[in-house]
Amino acid sequence: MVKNKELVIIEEWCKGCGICVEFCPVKVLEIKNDKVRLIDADKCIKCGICELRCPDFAIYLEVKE
Amino acid sequence: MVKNKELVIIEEWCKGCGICVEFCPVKVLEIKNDKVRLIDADKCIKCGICELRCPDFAIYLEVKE
Amino acid sequence: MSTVEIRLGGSGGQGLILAGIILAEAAILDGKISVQSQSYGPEARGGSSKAEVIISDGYITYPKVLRPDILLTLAFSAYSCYKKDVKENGMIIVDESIILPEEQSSVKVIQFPIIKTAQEVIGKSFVANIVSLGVLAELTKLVTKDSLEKAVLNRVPPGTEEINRKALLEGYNLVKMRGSEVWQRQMI
Amino acid sequence: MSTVEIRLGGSGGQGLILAGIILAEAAILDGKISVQSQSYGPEARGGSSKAEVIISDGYITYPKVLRPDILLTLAFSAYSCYKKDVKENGMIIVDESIILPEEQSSVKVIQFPIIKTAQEVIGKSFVANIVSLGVLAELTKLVTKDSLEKAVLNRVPPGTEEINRKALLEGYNLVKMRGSEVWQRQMI
Amino acid sequence: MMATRLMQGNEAVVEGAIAAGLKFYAGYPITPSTEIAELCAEKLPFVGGKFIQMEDEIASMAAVIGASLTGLKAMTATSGPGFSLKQENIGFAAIAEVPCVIADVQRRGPSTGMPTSPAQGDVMQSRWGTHGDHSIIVLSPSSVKEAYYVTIQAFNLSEKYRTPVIILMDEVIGHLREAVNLEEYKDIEIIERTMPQDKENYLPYQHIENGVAPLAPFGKGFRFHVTGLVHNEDGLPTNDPKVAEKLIERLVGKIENNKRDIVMFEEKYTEGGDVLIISFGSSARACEAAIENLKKEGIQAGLFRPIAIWPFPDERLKEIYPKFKKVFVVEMNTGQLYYEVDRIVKGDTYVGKINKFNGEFFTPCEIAEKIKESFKNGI
Amino acid sequence: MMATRLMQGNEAVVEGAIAAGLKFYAGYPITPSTEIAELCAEKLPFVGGKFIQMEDEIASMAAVIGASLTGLKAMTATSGPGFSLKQENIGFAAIAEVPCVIADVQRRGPSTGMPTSPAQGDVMQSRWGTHGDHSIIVLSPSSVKEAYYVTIQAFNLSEKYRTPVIILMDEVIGHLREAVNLEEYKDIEIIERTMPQDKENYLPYQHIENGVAPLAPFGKGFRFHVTGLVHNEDGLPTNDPKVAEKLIERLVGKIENNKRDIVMFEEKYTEGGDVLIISFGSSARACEAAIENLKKEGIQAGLFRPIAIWPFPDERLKEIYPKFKKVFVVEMNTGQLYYEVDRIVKGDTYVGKINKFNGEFFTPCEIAEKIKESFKNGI
Amino acid sequence: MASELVEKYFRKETLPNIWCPGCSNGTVTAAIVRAIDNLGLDKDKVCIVSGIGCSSRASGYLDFNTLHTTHGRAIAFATGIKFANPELTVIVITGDGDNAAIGGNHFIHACRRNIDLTVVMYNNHIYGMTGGQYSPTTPRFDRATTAPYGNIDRYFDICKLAIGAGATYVARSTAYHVQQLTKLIEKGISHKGFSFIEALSTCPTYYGRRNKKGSPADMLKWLKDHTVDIKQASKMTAEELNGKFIIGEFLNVEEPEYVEEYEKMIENLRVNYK
Amino acid sequence: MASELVEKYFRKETLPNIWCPGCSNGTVTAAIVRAIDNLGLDKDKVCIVSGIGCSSRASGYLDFNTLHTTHGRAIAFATGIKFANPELTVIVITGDGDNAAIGGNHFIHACRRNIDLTVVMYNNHIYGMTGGQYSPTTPRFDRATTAPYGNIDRYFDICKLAIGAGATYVARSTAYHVQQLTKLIEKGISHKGFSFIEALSTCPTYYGRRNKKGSPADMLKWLKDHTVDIKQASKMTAEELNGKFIIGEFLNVEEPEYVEEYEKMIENLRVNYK
Ligand SMILES: Cc1ncc(C[n+]2csc(CCOP(=O)(O)OP(=O)(O)O)c2C)c(N)n1
Ligand SMILES: Cc1ncc(C[n+]2csc(CCOP(=O)(O)OP(=O)(O)O)c2C)c(N)n1
Ligand code: SF4
Ligand code: SF4
Ligand code: SF4
Ligand code: SF4
Ligand code: SF4
Ligand code: SF4
Ligand SMILES: [Mg+2]
Ligand SMILES: [Mg+2]
Repeated sequence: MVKNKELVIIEEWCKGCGICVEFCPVKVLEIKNDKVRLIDADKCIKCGICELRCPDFAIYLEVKE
Repeated sequence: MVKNKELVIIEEWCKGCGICVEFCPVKVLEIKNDKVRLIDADKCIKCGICELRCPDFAIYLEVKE
Repeated sequence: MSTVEIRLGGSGGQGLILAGIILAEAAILDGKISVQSQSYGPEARGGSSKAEVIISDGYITYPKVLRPDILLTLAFSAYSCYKKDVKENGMIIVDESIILPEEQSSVKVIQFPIIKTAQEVIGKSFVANIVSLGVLAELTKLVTKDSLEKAVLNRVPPGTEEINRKALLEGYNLVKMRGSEVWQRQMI
Repeated sequence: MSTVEIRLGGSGGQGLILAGIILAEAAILDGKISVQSQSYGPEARGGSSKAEVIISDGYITYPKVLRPDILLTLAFSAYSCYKKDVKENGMIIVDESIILPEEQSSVKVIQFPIIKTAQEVIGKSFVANIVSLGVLAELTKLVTKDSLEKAVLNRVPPGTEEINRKALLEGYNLVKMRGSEVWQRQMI
Repeated sequence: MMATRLMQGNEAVVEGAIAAGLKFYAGYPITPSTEIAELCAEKLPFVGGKFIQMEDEIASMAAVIGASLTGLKAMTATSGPGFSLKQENIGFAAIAEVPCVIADVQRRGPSTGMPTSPAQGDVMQSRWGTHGDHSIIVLSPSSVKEAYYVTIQAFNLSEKYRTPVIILMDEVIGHLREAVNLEEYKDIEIIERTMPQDKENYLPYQHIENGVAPLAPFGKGFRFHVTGLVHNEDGLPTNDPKVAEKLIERLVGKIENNKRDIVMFEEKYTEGGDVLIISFGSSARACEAAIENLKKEGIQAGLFRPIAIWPFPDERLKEIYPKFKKVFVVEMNTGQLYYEVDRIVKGDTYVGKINKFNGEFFTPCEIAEKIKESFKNGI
Repeated sequence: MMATRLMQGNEAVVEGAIAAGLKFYAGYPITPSTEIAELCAEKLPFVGGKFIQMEDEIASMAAVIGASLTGLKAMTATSGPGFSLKQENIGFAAIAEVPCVIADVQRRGPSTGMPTSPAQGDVMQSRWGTHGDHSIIVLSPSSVKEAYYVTIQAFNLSEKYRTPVIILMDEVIGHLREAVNLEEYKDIEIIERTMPQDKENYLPYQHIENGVAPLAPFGKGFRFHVTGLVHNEDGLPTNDPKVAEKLIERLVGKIENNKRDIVMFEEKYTEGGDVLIISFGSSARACEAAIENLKKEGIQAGLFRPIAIWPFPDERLKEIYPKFKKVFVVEMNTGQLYYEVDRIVKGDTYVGKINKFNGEFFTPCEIAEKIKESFKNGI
Repeated sequence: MASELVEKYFRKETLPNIWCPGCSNGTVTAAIVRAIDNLGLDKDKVCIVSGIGCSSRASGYLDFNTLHTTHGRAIAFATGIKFANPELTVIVITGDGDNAAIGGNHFIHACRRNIDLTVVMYNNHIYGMTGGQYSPTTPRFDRATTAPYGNIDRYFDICKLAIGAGATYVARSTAYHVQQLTKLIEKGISHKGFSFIEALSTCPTYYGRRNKKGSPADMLKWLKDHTVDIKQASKMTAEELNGKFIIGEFLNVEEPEYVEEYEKMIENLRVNYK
Repeated sequence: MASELVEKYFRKETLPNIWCPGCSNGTVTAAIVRAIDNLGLDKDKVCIVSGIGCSSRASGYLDFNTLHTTHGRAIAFATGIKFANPELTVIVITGDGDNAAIGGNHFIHACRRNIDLTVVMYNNHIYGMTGGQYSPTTPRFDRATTAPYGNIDRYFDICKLAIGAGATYVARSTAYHVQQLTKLIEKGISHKGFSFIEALSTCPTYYGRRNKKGSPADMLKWLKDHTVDIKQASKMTAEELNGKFIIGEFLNVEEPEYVEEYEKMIENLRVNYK
């Protein structure tokens, strides 16, 4: 189930607050130019914490088609 | 001490509410023409309850000169 | 056009405001024009109170009573306060319990035992206002008895209809018993 | 009478409003007349912000900047938003980090590594605003260095005086290092 | 129930409101308006309506707006001190374009003043009491039956123009009892706000020149936003100056440009004469009596009585006043509507004022006297 | 500290207030007035003054009145929504004759409107916002230094006339920074309320024609009563119509009849010309620039700038306007002071209005253009 | 009330007052006066602030520095007075409508702020002044002119509210228990910080008449019969307490007082910033 | 937040919102949306009413019947809505300034009236919208623009106030404890009567910056470290609890609900008066 999910970032909505970066358990996120960026997609464990904590709905897991 | 006190009624201030009449332990007060009246000065035990209860400061005990 | 201005004055709680309303309503039932107003303010809290009624057969421009044709009072305070306003050749109806000072005046003063009638004949002092209306109606014919009765029954608390109807009749009677003194004013 | 209008544009938090205040205060210390204003509103919450200063040797009637002689911007958004307002033959000072689109214009555009200087030379990115003032002053001679330094020390938080003084000097240096390009405007 | 009923002015407001479809009343007691609340408490349950006494006047005004947004015709009533407190939310109703009716039964102010005494001191406040640019409709009845009629019209105008409407009464009319013949009004048109049709493309603040967009009630599938911020046609906030300009223009324009539909007035003897009296509310009745009085003395007086005092019927006044030698504004205040009349009357016509502000009602005599005096003094 | 300081308009209000003797500030934050509160919080402790943030604007106004009654010079500041809420207690201060100063830094309304955008939409509200008859002093500065000056005068007038005084600013001036030379004002007279002498026969509301009685502070042995009810000279409530009349007359008269002492205005080029521009606050500065602009086009324009907008300097305006072909009132609202000017200007002089109400500040150009246009259109 | 007290503390020219026959406003006002007298306060340093309502008219009758404000705002005015001149003893007289309806916000904030005011709320369970509308303390199902079919609002226990809002002195007594009431007001005035004393009172004219509560004396007796002292109450079951008002002192704790804290802050600044 | 939820419940054209980077207003708003979704409410029958403040801007972003009122008055507007149309689920979004400062009176009266509203108060301990002045919930000695030397006001515990005012459902959670917060809001909405949920939140821009609270993430962690669940709290000493916020459900009782009581009254009248 985790497998068929994909991390999506809506760059336009991201404000670069760094909350997801800080709370990501495997630290695969970073802020670059005031926006969040996924450093290493493979390491992401699709835990959904970033989605839960992002105040701006700018990052979430989506079921892959 | 009780002896040298006198019951005073300020007729102008009395509104005839009947509170003192009702609470007087010896029932020596009555309402006449919408004003309170002392029926029998001798029976008054100078307890001061009428003074305590009168909302209009219209009845009180005064030390006799 | 004929217009009569009436003021009812008493102390708060005597029900004269209700009497004023009933009188105005009776006039309206008679097809006349009528306005009613009353005093508000600290007066209404314990002190004296007044109700005013104007009855006319045409449109009433100015709605307040400045110089009443008729003053009816149940309390001395109201009598002494308002008597000076009464029009020349007007009339003052006063409860018998009030001791009137000796005065000269063009105004006719009539006394009736209104409060006593309420207390002793009807047995309820609170109907003195309705007795007053009976007196007023019989004396002045300003409103028809039919309409007055209707208006009374319209406005008194449910359950008190009978005793109020009786109060009205006693009011009429007080005047009838003194037939000679009837004051009339023709509505032209 | 000579009047110069300056707009400082950046994103919220870059301290350009403080820079505007300092610039205006320096002008006043020089005995000139100056007014300063800024944008309020949702812009100030995260988005772009602007500060405006007018420096004149006479009374300033209209207190807002409509067409700046000089625009200084540290953010692309501010650059693209405000550049069209700049007067013909005016000047735009832009941070080097901003990649400018190729455009034709009568307005002179100069870039300096302001943010980088703050970050790398001074070691504190928050002094970019003061570096900017150094650049502006050296380039335009609108205010004397004496007054500017005084104004800076007046307004920065206690404890940061030294590093701000240094930032100012680094600003001057950025211009001096490019002596040939100096733009001047005589105050008559 | 008989067709002709003796009613108090305040009662007529309640009866008129119910006839107009009142279904929600929120208020806070204050003399001399309290009977309006009391009668609503008594009567609304029987016509499927609701009454609530809130914790203060601010809350009352808020609850009225909330209820109106769910689709109910809603009103509140108050007097000076409460009217001052309601102002902020009246402004909200104005910009958010929420129909509602506010009765202000005036008493002598400022502040607590003389709580049971008549006055007409809130004339300017009713127009300008809330902050910021707006326009408003204010109706002021002179009799109990007019209070009934005007209340119905207040609801009608409020629904039609999606705007707060104020019934500006005074203590004299509020407490006066007169006959109202309900038969007379039984065919009066009752206006309901227009309902939108299209849920998908609904624009609650659609820009309609001098007009208003339909207003959907909450809960019927339209899901729109209402705010006191400057907003777009969809109701969402914006800082766009163009939108702001259009919005404010529309708010003011929908009333000012529809004056002809809104104004109400009465005239008597306005063919011309010596003096034109302008008065409203209870004062106008003292003026009517004064006119009869003056006639006896050979002074020809006319009466112009705005019933809608805001927007003021300026066009009609401009037609009438040139036929008179002078103009007097008669009001129970220190001179308020006077300012508007003085503004409209141009040229050489003298505009005088006759005021009473001692907590008593005008007598016809004192009005007539002042006018006679002015002739004696050659003004 | 140097004599010439760069200050924000809001800051100048605080500095002026402290110079005038401010010792008590109670407020509730609201944009664009908040800096006034913030600076009072910062500075008052150092001048023996006190700052309190209350739970809302109603409480703030109340606390200010309470503090003033103990003898402290007191003020509050707010913007539209808060100004609406303060109205009831402003009326209390008016009838109870309690000196106090209220700054209203105007933003675009009505309601929440555009909280950070400039406007001048509270002109009429500042005069008529509270219920009942009253009069009031309203000062509107055009520059930061004038904000400083006007604030001192606000306190002076407030103490002198025992009345609330309103400083009607706008966002442009409130947030503008300009130099203020404190030296210039160091000799300005600071007025203190007069203290009564005789404790036994003190009449806090003694009837003084066009004047005011001395006001004793609470706690100094005078023990008098203060009420919002109509009251006697001793402060105790009464329903006596004669007393009421005298009281209201005095409240209104002490301001209206002392106009000459109160009015403040500035004029430029008022010897005569093509057009007289009447404007105030920040708008007047755009007008000044527009006048230079018009001069280039051969149009001679003058400026009449009331600084005290209420009471309006009507006498002076009456002297000036006949020297011009027409008059324009320029304001950031839909036309408010316009009504007063239109009333004062009689005869054939055309009174036009130029308004901006989109949340942006006037540009000199658009004012000049509208005036030029009017000449083209032959108005 | 003893004539010396009337002489000393009342503006005699204002008497008789406007209250109805048998209204207990006079009794509660007398309790305040006795408390002030017992404490021996300097009349010139006492300030009485009231709102609007029958009860609030009391300020006009009393010979102190007196301020009769706007409806519901007395506490806010009083806050200005106390903060501006801490040497004054500031007592607020208010009603159940004035304090618990329109004035609720100022009340809870004064509780929280713990500013040294003493608030005496005359709770007659009705809006007296405006002629008998229901108030937040009109008992459920009782009648009022705006509750012609019985009041459906829940009763507002203002002592509980005061405690919830952080008040530091809270007590209740009645117009029947005059001596206790006097004592509690005395303690409230002496308490450093915000004190709230609720005085259950009677409005024979509106509340009494409409709810058939009998004569003024009957209403006082009702108060006697429907109150339980807090000490006894602790020994009673909930059932026994049903329909009774508990009277006595509910809370009396020390917490930082606002004006003092402000003065401390200023002192601190003087030391640290000068 | 899952994109379907955003899609379904937000007005996407209004995003991104105006809130600062890292402000927890978005998180608390998401909790409300999740609660509504979990309850399966009909969007058309949900009404969101807010006051004025950063937090109160939430109403504009949400795709329900939404009303953005005046400062402090949301509950009073909401009362009108709920009373007028009881079939709507009415949720009030408010801030610590909006609800606890200027709006306090409407709040306590809604508690007492027990009208079926659900109030979610975003408590960021500051006035965010106006730039960082102290609010009734700014902790003592913390700094704000109007408390440059530290705030001397006592902290206002709004849950305690709600209980004192008679609310029937009272709970507290935080922007850190998103799942718990969601659950409590769900329960509040389901509760018949007035429900109050306090959501401790963060304002990195004003409160955080001035009080050196670190990054937005640091502030969330602070919430985690300074809260104790009510179940644990009962086992802890006062000392251990010092400086901690208790979270969880404080009160959940059944009492007569206002709108229902009114309807009962009408039903009664129908039977007895017709
Ligand atoms: C702003 C405002 N609203 C309403 C009123 C009218 N009003 C005067 S007193 C009062 C209620 C009084 O009730 P309470 O405080 O219980 O005092 P009581 O008369 O019962 O002693 C009201 C509603 C007012 N004066 N001002
Ligand atoms: C009557 C009124 N007073 C003041 C304001 C200014 N104002 C807007 S929001 C706000 C406080 C907001 O604080 P809070 O409710 O805590 O919301 P936050 O911004 O912190 O989310 C204030 C004082 C206003 N809009 N209206
Ligand atoms: S889903 Fe989990 S692991 Fe992946 S980026 Fe988000 S927080 Fe990190
Ligand atoms: S939490 Fe959201 S807004 Fe913040 S950095 Fe991550 S994606 Fe961007
Ligand atoms: S003093 Fe006592 S005994 Fe005498 S009249 Fe008064 S109550 Fe009765
Ligand atoms: S209690 Fe007082 S007012 Fe009442 S009857 Fe007795 S003396 Fe008169
Ligand atoms: S109305 Fe009630 S509270 Fe007011 S004075 Fe009369 S009895 Fe007392
Ligand atoms: S100011 Fe504070 S509360 Fe407002 S959006 Fe920014 S971080 Fe959030
Ligand atoms: Mg009461
Ligand atoms: Mg907040």
